[in-house]
Amino acid sequence: MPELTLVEAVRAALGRAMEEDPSVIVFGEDVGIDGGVFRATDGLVQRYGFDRVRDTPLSEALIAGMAVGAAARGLRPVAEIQFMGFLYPAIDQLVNHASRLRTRTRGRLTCPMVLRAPYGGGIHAPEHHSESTEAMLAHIPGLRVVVPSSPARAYGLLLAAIRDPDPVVFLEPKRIYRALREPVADNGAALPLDTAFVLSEGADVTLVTWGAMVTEAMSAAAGLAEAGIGVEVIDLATLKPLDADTVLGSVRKTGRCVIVHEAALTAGLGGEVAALVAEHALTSLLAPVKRIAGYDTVMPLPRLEAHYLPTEARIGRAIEEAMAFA
Amino acid sequence: MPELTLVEAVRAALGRAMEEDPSVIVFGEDVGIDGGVFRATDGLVQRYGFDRVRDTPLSEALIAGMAVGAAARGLRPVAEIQFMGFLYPAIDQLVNHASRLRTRTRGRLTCPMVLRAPYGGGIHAPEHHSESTEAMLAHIPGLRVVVPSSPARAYGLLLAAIRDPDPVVFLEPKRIYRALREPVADNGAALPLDTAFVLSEGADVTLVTWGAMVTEAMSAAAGLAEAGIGVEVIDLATLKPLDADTVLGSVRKTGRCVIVHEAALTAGLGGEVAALVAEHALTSLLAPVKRIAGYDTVMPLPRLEAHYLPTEARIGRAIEEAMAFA
Amino acid sequence: MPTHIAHFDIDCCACLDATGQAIGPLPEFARDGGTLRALYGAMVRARAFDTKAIALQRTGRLGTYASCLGQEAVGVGVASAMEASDVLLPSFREHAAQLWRGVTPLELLLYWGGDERGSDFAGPRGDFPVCIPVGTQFPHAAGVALAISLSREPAVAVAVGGDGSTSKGDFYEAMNVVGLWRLPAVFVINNNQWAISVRRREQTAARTLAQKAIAAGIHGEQADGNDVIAVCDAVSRALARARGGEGGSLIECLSYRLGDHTTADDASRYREDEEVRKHWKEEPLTRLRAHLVAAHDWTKAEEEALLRGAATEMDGAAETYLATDAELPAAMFDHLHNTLPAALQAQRAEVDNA
Amino acid sequence: MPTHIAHFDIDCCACLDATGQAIGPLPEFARDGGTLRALYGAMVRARAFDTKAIALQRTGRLGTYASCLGQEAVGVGVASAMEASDVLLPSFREHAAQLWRGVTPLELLLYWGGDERGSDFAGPRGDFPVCIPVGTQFPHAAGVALAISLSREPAVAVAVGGDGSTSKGDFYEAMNVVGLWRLPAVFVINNNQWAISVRRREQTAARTLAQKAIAAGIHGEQADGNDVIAVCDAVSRALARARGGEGGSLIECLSYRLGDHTTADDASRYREDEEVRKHWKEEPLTRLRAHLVAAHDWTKAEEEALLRGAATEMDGAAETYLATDAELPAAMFDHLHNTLPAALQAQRAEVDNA
Ligand SMILES: Cc1ncc(C[n+]2csc(CCOP(=O)(O)OP(=O)(O)O)c2C)c(N)n1
Ligand SMILES: Cc1ncc(C[n+]2csc(CCOP(=O)(O)OP(=O)(O)O)c2C)c(N)n1
Ligand SMILES: [Mg+2]
Ligand SMILES: [Mg+2]
Repeated sequence: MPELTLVEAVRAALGRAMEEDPSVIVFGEDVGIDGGVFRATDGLVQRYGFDRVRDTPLSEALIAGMAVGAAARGLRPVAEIQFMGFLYPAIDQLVNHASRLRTRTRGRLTCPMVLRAPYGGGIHAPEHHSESTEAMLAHIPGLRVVVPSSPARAYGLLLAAIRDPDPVVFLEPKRIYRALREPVADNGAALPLDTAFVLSEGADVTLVTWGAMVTEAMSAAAGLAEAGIGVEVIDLATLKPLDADTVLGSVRKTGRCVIVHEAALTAGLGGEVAALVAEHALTSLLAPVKRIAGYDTVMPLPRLEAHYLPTEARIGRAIEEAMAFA
Repeated sequence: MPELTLVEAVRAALGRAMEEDPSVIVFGEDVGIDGGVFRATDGLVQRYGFDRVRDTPLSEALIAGMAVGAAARGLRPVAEIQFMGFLYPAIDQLVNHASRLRTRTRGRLTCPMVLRAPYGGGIHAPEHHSESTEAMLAHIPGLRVVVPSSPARAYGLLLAAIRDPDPVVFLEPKRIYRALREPVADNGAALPLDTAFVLSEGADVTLVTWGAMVTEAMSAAAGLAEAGIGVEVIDLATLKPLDADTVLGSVRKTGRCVIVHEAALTAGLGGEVAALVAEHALTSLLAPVKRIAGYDTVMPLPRLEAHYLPTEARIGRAIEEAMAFA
Repeated sequence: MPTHIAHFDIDCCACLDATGQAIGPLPEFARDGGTLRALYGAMVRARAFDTKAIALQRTGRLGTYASCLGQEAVGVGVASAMEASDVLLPSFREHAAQLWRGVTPLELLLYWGGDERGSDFAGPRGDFPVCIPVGTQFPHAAGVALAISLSREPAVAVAVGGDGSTSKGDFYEAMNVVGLWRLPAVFVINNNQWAISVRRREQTAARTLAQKAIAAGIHGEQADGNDVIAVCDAVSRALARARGGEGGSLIECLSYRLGDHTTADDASRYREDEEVRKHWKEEPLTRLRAHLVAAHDWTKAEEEALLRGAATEMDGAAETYLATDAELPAAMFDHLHNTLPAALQAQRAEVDNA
Repeated sequence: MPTHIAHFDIDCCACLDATGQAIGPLPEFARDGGTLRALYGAMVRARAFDTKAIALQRTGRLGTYASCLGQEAVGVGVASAMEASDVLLPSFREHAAQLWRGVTPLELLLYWGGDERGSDFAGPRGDFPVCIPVGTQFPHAAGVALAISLSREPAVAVAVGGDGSTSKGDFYEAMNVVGLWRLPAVFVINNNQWAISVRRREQTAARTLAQKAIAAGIHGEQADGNDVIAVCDAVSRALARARGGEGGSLIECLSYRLGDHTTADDASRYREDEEVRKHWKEEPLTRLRAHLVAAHDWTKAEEEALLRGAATEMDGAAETYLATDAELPAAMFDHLHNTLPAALQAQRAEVDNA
């Protein structure tokens, strides 16, 4: 089985989807000959041609709106927004059209599209290139928001997103695009959407996170294991609709919940997770819920970036606090 | 003291601001001769002329971006988006520019702009005219999000927003634009931003809400008072930055917290409030936190609208549940 | 020093003058009395629908409604030029086009009455529903045209917007890709001179809206929007070019909004009745009727039968509409996704049991 | 039948050919050797900055950087046509313009090195910082121009974008309002033929980018972007029109991106070296130097002194940049609002104490 990086797994899933379904097309800025600025679409235009793999003009609102139109007409567009920081002009089409075309026509027209975008910080990128605003998208009814955190999950979840009959925003944590390799069988097997993944079992604390923060969370958990603290790490993976049962089941077991995301704290998706716990698992709590997140300020340029993003150390401290609470 | 409706109070505040500060200008679609589709700007162009009160072309991204440029150059633009459902093309300018111009230039350029928009459902409006996505905006660092819930607060908060040296999104609950009148002194007195308002004191339950839902909340509270249940109704008013101290202080007193908003539940701002309680007032809780919100589906067209929005009955039931919990 | 490198022209298509006189030789299709009777009938039918819808709204039995009064020639001209297999992406004012395409008066009333089922057209299954966010239908049309071109079908995507929609970035971005990829799409602008209270001349300094096509390198042309023959002719030629692989077009139809913007609007706040009266002299029905009478012996009897038939149809549609119960509340969940995610089943149940 | 109703022309401004020969009579300002020496010196200085920045990035001491190699004539031509009181709203590639305007090499290095203080220009306090989200600077320019026009100042807002930025809705929406309100704004397009890997001809079917001005009813003109005299001339005339109340303009400068898109890009993936070699023959510095030598006896000594001076300046700037400590982490909160809201003080303290 080949060992792939996350971005290679994305590329493999795109190739597989285009291979098995001629209605799958890919478009976006620089996705053709250049293969995407992160090479996620590398080689696709050579294999599937300029009809199915298209460089678009520099127009994000168009990219999203054109995907809606193409999807309604029977294609399965997988459109790319080059960086999440440039996704905002596409939000209008996501809220007002992609997410409601099926509802407003009572099923007559549907929107099986995927909008992919690299997101998140930590790679010393230029201004506006470290965005992490998944919570804005997770608020939109009718939209699925999926975030992989490993090569295998990237492969399986992207295939599931492309095959899903409804619109999905697929956010790729670019910080770990090449950080790790793992065996990924390019066998067309999808992973379930709407399902969180329990990455490590533990009896003491439930640690809920997603995307690049999964890496920090796992190392924090490993560190604490030595100290005898059992951390159950949950990768939400599908942020919307959110798999509350898995989270609540774990918290009912551990009695402690720490949530980690790199997006700004206020109105981030961590609030939703904490709210679900406060509504449905309150009586199991042995300690206050704790969110470790980016601060409520503008993501700094590279020189201060490291001071903004949650670290293994911050996560560890939060867990120790939760353990110490009495 | 004149008795004003909420929309009349908005108009009065706009007039006062233009009167006292020549750098205040108003622009948007139909804000001139027509006075705005809800008449919020009625009479301004006659008083202050076409230079300071401008009908723009039908371009929301431009309206927001032009406000950024004008504000950076020393004006205090108060721009109108005709309905929140058409605000999405403006989000790019809010996230990438308005909210960070001061930070990215380390204070050299600033952005004292206000973006006004009527929002919310309940008036049997056409499709896309009942939006309530304030949580998306409240997630943006550097942006203030303010929602008035009465004529007097609309007057005082809008004046404060216009005088604030930083960008503010001011969302007006159109459902109560004309629902109630109250005495409003047009004396130029602003109300504090970043401060929640305790509208009724109560010892048993803290009811946190904002906008049009304040009306439902107050009647629910009144109803329960007869049953001997003391409900403390808090109008958040400024959604970002959020006045956690007032909310937490109340919950520590009452031990119960119900949150009400008409926006969809998931990733709505109610999650943030619940999270703050779960993080900082957990040990005071006598019952699980409860959110009453719009459902996680597309806001229906008028025929089913009433079944989507939170009602006094739903709020009342939630409070009774909280009281019954043991 | 500047030297001249490029030059562009804009034409305007007109066939009948305001009195119904042919300005020059009419296009082939417009010499056939039967065809013209069908076009006239469709405009009368659209106006009858409009009258009924406004009456229902005034009596509190319909939601806010956008009248197409005076713009029937745009809708009918566009739709009559299209094939059934083409795709219409209308704004919120093209009832005339939707009716010609086979959307029923009942479906339109349900939609404007606040019932989503009104957009589940039994007829033109591929047509888009009404588009409320101005200009957002143009990128959809580009996407539909892209799908069409990949499938090598002979169809064309036809999007209709207003003069105001030409100020939206979506309009330009979509027109640009239509030109770039030579997509089979036609963008029609119903320039009714107003965007709520904003006049056409307060929308852009461009002398014509048709010239905006030059920015995308596609064909731009104006047509007299009060002349259904001119609209049908200009759009037919645009469709033929698109089908022939010659790429897209922008057709600006000069019309006039004789009514308020919507039933929620009061145009007397911002425009003179005098201006409206003037434009009543140019409205499309009178003009084509005069031509039919003069050139195709249209009779009083035919006219009366037509009016009566249209009125009867609309009365019937209104009755059925008023007799149609709302969906069950839980229906708000039933088409959110292909299958309702587990996470939402509790919410659906709550609504169901309320 | 269609009748002709409007027609539009586009001109292109060129003064020197690739060998430095005057194509025709030069504009007044370009006959003065001192002026031309200043323009040449500014282009050399910009290239020296570019060379230094790339060297720093290659050795891991600067962040991702967008080179302006080969496009110095656009930046210098635009900036030299402007008054100090005008406002520049640059994209991320107009270092040459920023340097002429008084932004220091140190400030530019700090910005591209990931330090916000680099955008707190000591010099042109009213100029906008680099704009990364493509095209979003055009609405800002409209807003600045609106403020200028209300204050009756003689200033003009000058926004610069790339060929790719002409596909963004923002560009059209802003250009439209500039035309509509006759705002004192000039939009300059540095058409360097590439948007990362996307060729100019894959961006739009419009024959020229200048013709997009027709959509907004403003003046559109092309200029040879490898000819600093032509750029300065075209922009000067545009600025004069804007100051004279004649409204805005769109100036398309035909240049070529001789380098990679940024230091993170590898252009060899998508373009032939042969194409680049061809364009080296047209680059702006050689051309103006040849003209200076032929027409204004530019000497070898002058050339060497100029190069030495520029290199020394950039070495000094780099040293100071490398010696500049990062801000304290808590600085990330200090300019979020005029005064930090109470709700954020705990977060600031946490960062401060970390
Ligand atoms: C993006 C957007 N902004 C604002 C509105 C509110 N609105 C509805 S119709 C309209 C005017 C549209 O004018 P035009 O495009 O000329 O179409 P017409 O109404 O004249 O048919 C406006 C501003 C909207 N529906 N969509
Ligand atoms: C809105 C937006 N989309 C995508 C990007 C990523 N990106 C950065 S530069 C660039 C190409 C810009 O091309 P052009 O406008 O010609 O400017 P140039 O880089 O050639 O100077 C792209 C796609 C961006 N910065 N902003
Ligand atoms: Mg109109
Ligand atoms: Mg370029």
